[in-house]
Amino acid sequence: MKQQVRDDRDFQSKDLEDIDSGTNISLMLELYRNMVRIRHFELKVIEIFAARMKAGDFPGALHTYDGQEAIAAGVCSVLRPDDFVFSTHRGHGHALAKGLDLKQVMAELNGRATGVSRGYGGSMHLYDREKGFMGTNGIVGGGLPLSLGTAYASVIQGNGRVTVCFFGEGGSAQGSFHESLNMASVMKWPVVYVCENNFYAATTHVSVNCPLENIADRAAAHGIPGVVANGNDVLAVRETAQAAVSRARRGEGPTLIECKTYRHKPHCMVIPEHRPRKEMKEWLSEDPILMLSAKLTAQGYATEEELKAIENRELELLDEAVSFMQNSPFPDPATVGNTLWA
Amino acid sequence: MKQQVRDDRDFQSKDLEDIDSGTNISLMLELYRNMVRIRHFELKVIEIFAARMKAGDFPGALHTYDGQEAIAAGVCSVLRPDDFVFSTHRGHGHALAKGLDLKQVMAELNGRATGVSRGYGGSMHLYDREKGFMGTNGIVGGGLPLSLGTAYASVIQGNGRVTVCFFGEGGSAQGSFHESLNMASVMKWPVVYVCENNFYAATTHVSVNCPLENIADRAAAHGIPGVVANGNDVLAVRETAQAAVSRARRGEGPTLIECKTYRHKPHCMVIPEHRPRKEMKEWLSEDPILMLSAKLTAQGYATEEELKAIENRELELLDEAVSFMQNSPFPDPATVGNTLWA
Amino acid sequence: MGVAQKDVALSKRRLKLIKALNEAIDEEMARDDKVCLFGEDIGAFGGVWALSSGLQKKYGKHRVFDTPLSESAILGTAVGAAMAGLRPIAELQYIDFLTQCMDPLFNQGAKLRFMSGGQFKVPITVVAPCGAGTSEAAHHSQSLEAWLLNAPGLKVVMPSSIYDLKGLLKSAIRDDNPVIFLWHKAMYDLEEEVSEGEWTVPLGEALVRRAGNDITVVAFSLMAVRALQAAEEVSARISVEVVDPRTLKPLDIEAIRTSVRKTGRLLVVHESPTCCGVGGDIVRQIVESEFKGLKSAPKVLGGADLPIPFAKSLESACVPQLKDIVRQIESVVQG
Amino acid sequence: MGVAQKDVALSKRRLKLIKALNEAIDEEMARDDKVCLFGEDIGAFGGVWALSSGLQKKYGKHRVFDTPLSESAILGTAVGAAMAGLRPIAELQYIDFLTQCMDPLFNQGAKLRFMSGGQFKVPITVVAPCGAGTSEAAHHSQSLEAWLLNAPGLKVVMPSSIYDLKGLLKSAIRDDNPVIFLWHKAMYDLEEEVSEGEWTVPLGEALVRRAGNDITVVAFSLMAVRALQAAEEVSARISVEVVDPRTLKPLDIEAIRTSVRKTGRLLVVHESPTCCGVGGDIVRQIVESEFKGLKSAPKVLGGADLPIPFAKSLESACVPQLKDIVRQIESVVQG
Ligand SMILES: Cc1ncc(C[n+]2csc(CCOP(=O)(O)OP(=O)(O)O)c2C)c(N)n1
Ligand SMILES: Cc1ncc(C[n+]2csc(CCOP(=O)(O)OP(=O)(O)O)c2C)c(N)n1
Ligand SMILES: [Mg+2]
Ligand SMILES: [Mg+2]
Repeated sequence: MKQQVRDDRDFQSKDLEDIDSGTNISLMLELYRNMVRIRHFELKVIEIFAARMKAGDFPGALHTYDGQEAIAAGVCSVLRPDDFVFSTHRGHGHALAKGLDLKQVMAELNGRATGVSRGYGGSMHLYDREKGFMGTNGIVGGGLPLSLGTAYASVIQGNGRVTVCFFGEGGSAQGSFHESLNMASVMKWPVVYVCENNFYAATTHVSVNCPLENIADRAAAHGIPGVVANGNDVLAVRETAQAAVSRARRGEGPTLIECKTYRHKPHCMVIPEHRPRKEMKEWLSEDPILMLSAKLTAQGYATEEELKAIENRELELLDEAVSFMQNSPFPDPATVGNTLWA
Repeated sequence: MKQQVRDDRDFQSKDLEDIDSGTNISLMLELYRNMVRIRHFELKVIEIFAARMKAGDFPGALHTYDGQEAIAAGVCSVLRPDDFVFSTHRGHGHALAKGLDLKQVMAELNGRATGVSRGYGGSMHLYDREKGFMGTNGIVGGGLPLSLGTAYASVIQGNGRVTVCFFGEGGSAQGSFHESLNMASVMKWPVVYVCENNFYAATTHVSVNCPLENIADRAAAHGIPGVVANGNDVLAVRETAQAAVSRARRGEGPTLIECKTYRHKPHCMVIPEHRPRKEMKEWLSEDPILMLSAKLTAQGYATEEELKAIENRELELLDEAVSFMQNSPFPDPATVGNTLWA
Repeated sequence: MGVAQKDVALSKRRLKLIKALNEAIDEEMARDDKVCLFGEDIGAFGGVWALSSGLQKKYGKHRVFDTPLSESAILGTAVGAAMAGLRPIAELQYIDFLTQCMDPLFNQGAKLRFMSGGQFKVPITVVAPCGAGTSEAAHHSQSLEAWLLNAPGLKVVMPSSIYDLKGLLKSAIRDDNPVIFLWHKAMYDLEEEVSEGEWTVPLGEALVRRAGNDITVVAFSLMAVRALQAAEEVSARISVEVVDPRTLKPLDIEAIRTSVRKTGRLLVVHESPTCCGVGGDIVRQIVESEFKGLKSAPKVLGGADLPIPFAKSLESACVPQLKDIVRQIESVVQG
Repeated sequence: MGVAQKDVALSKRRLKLIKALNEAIDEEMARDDKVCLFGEDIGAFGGVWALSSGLQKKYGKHRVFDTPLSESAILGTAVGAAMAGLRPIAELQYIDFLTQCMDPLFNQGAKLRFMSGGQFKVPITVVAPCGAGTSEAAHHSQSLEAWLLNAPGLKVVMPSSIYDLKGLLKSAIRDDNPVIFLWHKAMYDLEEEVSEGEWTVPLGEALVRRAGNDITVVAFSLMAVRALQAAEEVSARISVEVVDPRTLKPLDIEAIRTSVRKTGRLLVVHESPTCCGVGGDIVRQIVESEFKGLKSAPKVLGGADLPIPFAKSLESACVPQLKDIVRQIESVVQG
C-alpha cells in the first residue's frame, strides 16, 4: 500500500535564501511543459517499440519514466545549462529535462545515425557532452562513482558547476552508492544525489533493498543531509533540489535527496506487471502532471485551454521528432571502429 | 591526538541477560594468556621476518596485530568453537584467538608445508576450516560479503552458528562493507561485524575514510545497532561482543561493533612510521595487556608472579612453534597444481 | 569426447531453453537439499528470465530467495555458503554484471581451495545469460568468457543445444568447484526434441556436432548453432567438421586435436572480442601439438575488439554472422 | 619499431624505477595543469611505493590528494574528471585491486567514447605495480593484462627498462585514451644509465632489445629482462632476437612479424596465466600471417594456470624462470 511521504523541505531553511518559492507562473508553466513533453515522449516510444516488436524487430530494452516526471523536471529546473547530470537506465526524462533535443533522443532510441550518441548508445547510453548530460547508464549504480569526477573537476576548475546524480532506490543497495557518498562527503565536493524511490527494483520491493523506511536516512552513514520529498509534487522537488544545489554551489558539500514516486508502467516492456492493484490505483491518482495542472487551474494561474495548448505544441514537436527519426539513416557499419580511440 | 572513546555497553541492556560480567577470574586469566600469546607471537614474527629480510630472503608482507589484542581475544572469548570468523590482512590475532595452532600459523607465515594452509597462503591467507576460521584476507573488505554466506548457511542448517567478521576502519569505505551490512540486515542473518578502528588505513587518517566520528554510526544506514567499545579494554570488548553475538544467535540479526584501538607498529614492515609522536605515546600508555594486568593485580585476582608464569609458558610454546617451523619442509613444487580443483 | 545421445528409449517432447534450465535446477534441488538459489527478482516472481519459475513455491523462501540489488553481496553469499557446506546457485541477470562482483568470485571463491591448501570445496554455480544480437548495447551484450578462463579456478560452461543446456547445468550444480554457466540470450526460441526425465552431460567433453573431413570448425554457444548453418551452406563444396567444446574449462582439447589431425585445418569462431580470447588460446594449443600436420594456417573468427554498439546495423558488424563464417571457412580451406 | 635511444648527447646519471616514474609524473604535472593525481596514501606520505613523493607539496592538495580506501570511487573520480576535461592519474596500490573497480574502468571509462558516439575523450592513466616473485601470494601478485586487453578501449603499457618506464609513462599521461600503466614489483632495484632531462617513448612501438637470427622471443616487463638473460646464456649456441612490445595495446605486431620473418621461430614468454593470455593472442596473429615461413611450431611459455601461491618453492614453479626460458628456446629451435 502507498506509504505516507515525509516532506523535509525545511531541512535547512535558514540557508535557503535563494529558493524560488514556486509561485512564479511562467516557471510553473515551463515545469508543466517539460513534464508533458516527457510523458508524451514515453508514451510514443512505447507505441513505436511495441509496433517494432510486433514486426519482429526487437528494439532493445525500454525503461520508461512516465509517472516520475516531476523529479527530472523539478531537479533540472534549478540547474545551470553547464551543470552536470548523471542518469540511469530509466533516463529519458532526465535527458529531456536537461535540454536534450527531442529529435536526437528519439533518433537514438531507434538506433539512427542522427541520434544523440550517433546510434552507438541507445536508451541506456544517451550522452550529450555539450548539454552537460553525462549519460544514462546500463549499470545500476554505474553513474555514482563518475559523478565524483565531474564534481572534483568543478572544484579544481573553480567554475561553480554542480553535478546531479540520479539513481533508483534499488541502486542504493550497490556498494558504489556508499563509496560515492562517502568520498563526496569527505571531500565536500559539489554534488547532489537524487534517489528516485519508486518502491520497486524490477519486481523487487524496496523492503528487500533497504531495511529503512527512507533511503534518505542512509545519508547518516556519510555525514551529509538526507532529505525526503514528494517526488510527484514538482514544486516540492524543485524547492528541495534548490536548497541542495545551492548548498553544493556554495561549497558546503553533497546532499542526498530521496523523491518518493511510482512508475506508471511495468519495469520494462518484457516484464509483466506484478504490483498490487490497490497500490497502483492509489499512486496513479497522484499523477504528477495532474497534480500540477490541478493546482495551476485551481489557483487561476492557467486555464484548461492554455494547458491544452502547451500539450498540443508538445505533441507537434513529438511528431516532428518521430518523422525526423524515421527519415534518418542507420549508422554505417563500415566506420563502426572509428570512434573507439581518441 | 587521542580521541575520547565512547562506550555503548548499555546499548540494549534489557537484552543482555546472558552477559558475563567479566569478574570470573579464570576467564580473565584466559583472556590475559591469549593476549600475551598474540603479542609475543607478533614480536617474534617481526624478529624472524627482519632477520630474513636482512639475509635477502624477502618473506612477504607482514601486518602485525600488536596493540589490538584485546579485540580478537575479547570477541573470540564469547564464540563457540564452531562459530565462523572472517579476518583481514591484519589477522594473526584473530587466528590465534580462534584457537588456531601456534605451530601451524608460525609455519604458514614462513611458507612451510606444515602450515595451516600448507604454505599456499601465508599471512594474508590463513584458513582453518575445522576451527571455523574462514580466512585472513589480502583484499581490504574481502571477507565482508563472504560472511553473509556462512551466516545464511547457519540459518538454513538451523545449527545456531554465528559468524563474526572483522575489518578495519579503512575497510568501512569499501562498497562491500555496505552491501554486506545491508543484506545481513534485510535478511536478519546471524552475523556480527567488528570494525577495528585503529585510526589509520596504512598512512591515511580515519578522517579521510569516514566523515563521522564513529564508524559505528554507519549502522544507521542499514537499520542495525551500531555500538562503540574501547578496543583496548578486553572486558569492555567481551561484554559488547557478548550482547551482539547473543542477539545474532537469537535470530535478531546483525550488529556493528566498533572497537577503537591503535596498532603499536607501522602499517607493515616496509612502511616507515608516520603517526604523530604525541598520539602514539598516549595510546601506547593504554596498552591493552598492561590495562588488564594492572586490573588483575590491583583487584587481587592474580599476582605479578602468576602473570609472569603465564607469559613464560607462552614463550615456551612460542619457542616450540619456531622450532617446529624451522624443522618443517617447504612445500613440494611438483604437486603445486594438485589443490586447485576439488 | 561424447556423442549425441538422442536415441534414449524414452518418450519425447519438445523443450525450450528456459524450461530446460528450470527443470535442471528443479531436479537438482529435489535431489539434494544443500542446493539453494538466490539472486535479484528470482523469488516469487521467478526471475526476469523465468528461470526459477515456481521454485520458491516448491522449495520455500529459505532455499529460493530474492536478494538486494548487490552483486558482490550475492556472490559473497554464494561463496560463504559453499564454505559452510551448501551448494548455492546464484543468478546474475546478465553476465555483464560480473564487473560488480569480481572480488568474491575471482579473488575469493575461485582461489579459495588453492589458497587454503585444499581445505575447502567451493561448489557454487553462477548462472547468467550472455551474448549479443538483442540490441541491448555495451552493458548487456557481453559474454566475458575470456576473463573467466584467464583467471584460475573457475569452470566455464557455454552450451549450444537444449539437451546440453539441461544436462550440463545439472553437472555444474553437482560439481564441487565454482562453475559459471552461461546461456545465450539469442537462443530463447530454440526448441529441441528431447526425452522426458533426467540426464546429465559431463563437464569437459566436447561433442562433434557434425562430422567432416576438410576443416575443423570449433564453436560454442550461439556460434555453434551458426557454424552448423555455415557447414550446411558450404556442404556441397566443403566437408566441415563442427566441434562444440561445450565447456571451455576444462577444455576437451583432445577432441579438437583429434579432429584437426583428421582435417588438417582449423577455424575457431566466437563472438567475444578476438584479442586474448578463447580462439587464440585454442590456436596456441593446436599449433603447439599439430604444427606439422596442419595444411593451412589456423584462424580465429572472433568478435570485433569493440564494445557492442546499439544500432543493429553496427551490432551485427561486430559479431560473426553466417556469411562471415562461410567466408572464413572458404579462406582457411583455400589456405 | 623503435630503436634503443641511449646515445643522446646529454649528461648521464643512474636512475631507478620509482624515481623514473616520479620524474615522469612531476614533469607532466609541470607541463599541463590539467594533470592531477590521486589514490590511497599518495598525498603527504607520497604513496606506499613513494611514486608521488614530494608531489603534493609541489602541486598542492587540489591536484595531488589522498582518497578513501574505495577503488570504485577512485576510478569513478578519474573517469568523471576526464569527462570534464582533466587528465587524471589514479594509483592502485596493486593491480590486483582491479577487482574492486571494474565497473568504472571497464564498463564506463573504456567504453565511454564509443558508447557516446565519439563525444568524449577519457584521458586517464591508471598506474599500478604488477607481478609475482615477492612472496605476496594470491591477492598481490597478478598482472591481469589479459583482462585489460580482452576488454575493448584500454591501452596497456608494461615496460621493462628504466628508459622506457619514464618515457612511456609520459606518453601515457599525454594520450587521450584510458591507459593502464604497469610496472613490475620485482624491478625496484633495476638501475640504468640514462640522460638528464625529458624524453618520451611513443605508445605502440616495440623495441628489438637484442638482435638475433635463430628465434624470436617476445617478452615484456620482467620477462623481457629475463629473456635477455636467457638469450645471453644460450648465445654460444643459439642467436636469439628479443622483441619487447612495451605496449600490449596498441600492439606493434608488425615488429614481431618482421622479426619472425627473419628467424622463422617464435616463443612468447609472459608470467600471467597461459590460458587466454597474451601469448596465445600473439601466436594467433603470427600464425595467421606467417604460417608458411615458420620453421617450427610457435610456442607460449606463460605462467601456470594457478593462483600465485605463497611459499617461494611454489611461487617460482608458477612463473617462468631463467632455466624455463632457456629450455623453451632450445625446444622451439629444435622444432
Ligand atoms: C549492476 C546491475 N545489476 C542489475 C541490473 C539489472 N537491472 C536493471 S534495472 C534494475 C532495477 C533497478 O531498480 P532501481 O534502482 O530502483 O531503479 P528503477 O528501475 O526502479 O528506476 C535491475 C535489477 C543492472 N542493470 N545493473
Ligand atoms: C581493496 C584493497 N585496497 C587496498 C589495499 C592495500 N591495503 C592493505 S591494508 C590497507 C589499509 C587498511 O586499513 P584498515 O582497513 O583500517 O585496516 P588496518 O590496516 O588499519 O588494520 C591498504 C590500503 C588492499 N589490500 N585491498
Ligand atoms: Mg526503483
Ligand atoms: Mg585501520
